[in-house]
Amino acid sequence: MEFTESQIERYSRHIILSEVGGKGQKKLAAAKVLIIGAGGLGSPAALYLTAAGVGTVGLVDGDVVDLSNLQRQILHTTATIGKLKVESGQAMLSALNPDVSVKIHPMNIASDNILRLIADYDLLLDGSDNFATRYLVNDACFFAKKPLISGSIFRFEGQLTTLRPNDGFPCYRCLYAEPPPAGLVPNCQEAGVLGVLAGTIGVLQAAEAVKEIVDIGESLAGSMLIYDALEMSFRRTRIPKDPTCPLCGPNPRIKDLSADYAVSCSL
Amino acid sequence: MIKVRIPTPLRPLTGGKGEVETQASDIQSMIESLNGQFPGLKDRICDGGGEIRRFVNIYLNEEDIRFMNGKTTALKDGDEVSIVPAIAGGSPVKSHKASVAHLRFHLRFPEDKIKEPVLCKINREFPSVDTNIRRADVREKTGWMDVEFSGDAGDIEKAIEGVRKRGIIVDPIELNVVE
Amino acid sequence: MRVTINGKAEEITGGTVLEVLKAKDVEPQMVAVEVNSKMLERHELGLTRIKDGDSIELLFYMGGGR
Amino acid sequence: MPFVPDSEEQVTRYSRHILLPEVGGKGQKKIGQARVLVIGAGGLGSPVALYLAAAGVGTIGIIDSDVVDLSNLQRQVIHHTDDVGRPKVESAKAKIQALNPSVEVETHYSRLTADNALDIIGGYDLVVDGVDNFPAKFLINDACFFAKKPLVHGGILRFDGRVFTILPGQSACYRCVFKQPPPPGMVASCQEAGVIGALAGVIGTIQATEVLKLILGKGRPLTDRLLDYDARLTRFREIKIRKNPHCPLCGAHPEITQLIEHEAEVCAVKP
Repeated sequence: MEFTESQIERYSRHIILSEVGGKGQKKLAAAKVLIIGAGGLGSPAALYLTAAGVGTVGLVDGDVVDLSNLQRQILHTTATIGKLKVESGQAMLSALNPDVSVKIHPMNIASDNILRLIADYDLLLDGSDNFATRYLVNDACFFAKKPLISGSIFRFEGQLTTLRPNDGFPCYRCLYAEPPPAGLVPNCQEAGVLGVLAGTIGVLQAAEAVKEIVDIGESLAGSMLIYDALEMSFRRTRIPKDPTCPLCGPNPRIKDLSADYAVSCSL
Repeated sequence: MIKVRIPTPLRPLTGGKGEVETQASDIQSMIESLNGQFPGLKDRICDGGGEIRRFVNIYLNEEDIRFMNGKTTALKDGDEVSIVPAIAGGSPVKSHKASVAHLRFHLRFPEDKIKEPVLCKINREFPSVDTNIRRADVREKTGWMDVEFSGDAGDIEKAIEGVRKRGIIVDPIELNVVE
Repeated sequence: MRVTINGKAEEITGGTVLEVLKAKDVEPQMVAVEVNSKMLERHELGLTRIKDGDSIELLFYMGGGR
Repeated sequence: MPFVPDSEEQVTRYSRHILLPEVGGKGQKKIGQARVLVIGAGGLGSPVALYLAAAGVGTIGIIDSDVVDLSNLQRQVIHHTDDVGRPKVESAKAKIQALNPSVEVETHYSRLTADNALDIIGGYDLVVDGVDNFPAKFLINDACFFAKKPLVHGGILRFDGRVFTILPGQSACYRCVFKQPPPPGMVASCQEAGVIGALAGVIGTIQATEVLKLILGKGRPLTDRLLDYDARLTRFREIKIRKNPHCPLCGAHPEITQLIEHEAEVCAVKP
């Protein structure tokens, strides 16, 4: 594939970076990224990956745009309230960069559809809002051997990590072996969130995705970034691969997606 | 002194403080001493058997104590400890009607109350309070429900009193009082 | 001697800040220098000697925004 | 229109903020009454303007003298392909209003100069630096000092970004760290050097966070410390800085007593 003159112009600020160059930009153009949740985290991630010229951006979300989303979900506008989020997002992304093929999946993820869904993509971004989906996505990515960039937010705090269990790095279950029981850790719509916090974590997910695709610098795999917006501090912790991990350890208990994922927030 | 980073979900217990200091020789004694300063903290970090909950990680400096010596991991002056629970927030939310209070409670039904239509009676007694069962598991001998009560905060309090009077064990889940 | 430069431990031969900058091929005009959290004036660069264990921050101009 | 706490539409729109004890109805009202000036509607200005608009900042001023160029779209997510050739302030205004029609947008389709800086900045409560050249960064720093307006500074280059907040007279200013701009031509400005698009988003959203914290009076602002982000390593580092007694602007014996314009840089590549 060769770039047209206007594409070279569009991506010039990437191409002149020696770490990206024409070669890296081509890797971006060939990449297929699926974003789970076209909401607070998915909005900025999708915008920046589309701007960067990622070839295929997939959006999966079964919800419609609600007025209360617009405090942070910048992929949508007041005029798209009531429309499917994936359709609202697709319109905005195509206006931003018509080079990008935006694929939409207006559905809720479940254990019987996720493997089929992710098969067409090289990399996943998790911006979902509940543990059931987080564990399901983690397990599916492990079985399908797809890298996953996981971001989550709560009030003023965010967590970010890259999960590549098939390359010797930990998975989400190495980090947190089990989801918390319902009600013990805030979940779903329990609490408020600083809108722009979603922006920072979502854009960081996009930045990590670009790094994984182009192979720049150090992967975040094996580490977690913890952000406190009130303190304006970022901390890093190391995440070792857990030898007792029920999914990616040497003696796995989880061998398929038949487990009950709907433990929480199945509303 | 040990510096301990308190995550957002636990800050209501520390008076909003994100970082606290304590004196301790290992993680276990740190948890005890924190619990002395901030009662209730231990219950959030540890389960009934005193083990650290599976969805809470504790890091000494940058390392996960699970891969060191767990609860007996030694601490020394100047160490920094972070308590990091799993958080799930991200995308979609349904619209909140924010002019009323939404309070969530975990209701546990003793065996003899399982068959009683408690919520139905509460609804009749306190018509200004809406109840919404968010999660539930009711079996032959045990039963629990996570219920969201919406309405005026004072009315909710009365309704909860009514539930308790009927022999149901009630624990608040997350307090979200909305202006 | 062992010092910390921009958060990373490094082994350097020592000397003045100016000499350290030269050894690292950093143009002194292009950087603000902090030693142990104290910002140095430009004329102090050649007068300040680095000691073992010092923490040095080299702050480069960062102009972009567009 | 500022935030009306009893409007059901507004309460719903900002419910996720109002639910936060640190914000609440009171804080949301403060956000609705705030006037923020975003200087530069580019890589940093895009996320700043979008997130401040989403948060319901009452009035957003945008100053930029450029039109949208195709090469901007790799990172300036407030502009779309159809906007190429359109003044950036116009394009930005349209997106802000589509996202949140209750935000008042004031556009200044001009360059910030020593002549107009105090006038323009004087009309706002807070200023965000999203410009891409050193003379302008120094001008903004000085003007905010004279006008006593809090300033959230941001800078990006290749894979690195930096943010810090200045409370004029109280905390270290840009000149406490860098006394004057680098000699023209010596530093690759963003235009020549390239930049990872998402880096601009990370720094811009952090700037917007600082703005909201200042408006709310909550949390610890990035004063007297620089936050440095290295995207290659995903490392954030905090560098402590102090008010410099020898600062030519805010030090004990200031040399700069009025606004000056430094010589513009020579750029090798077109904007």
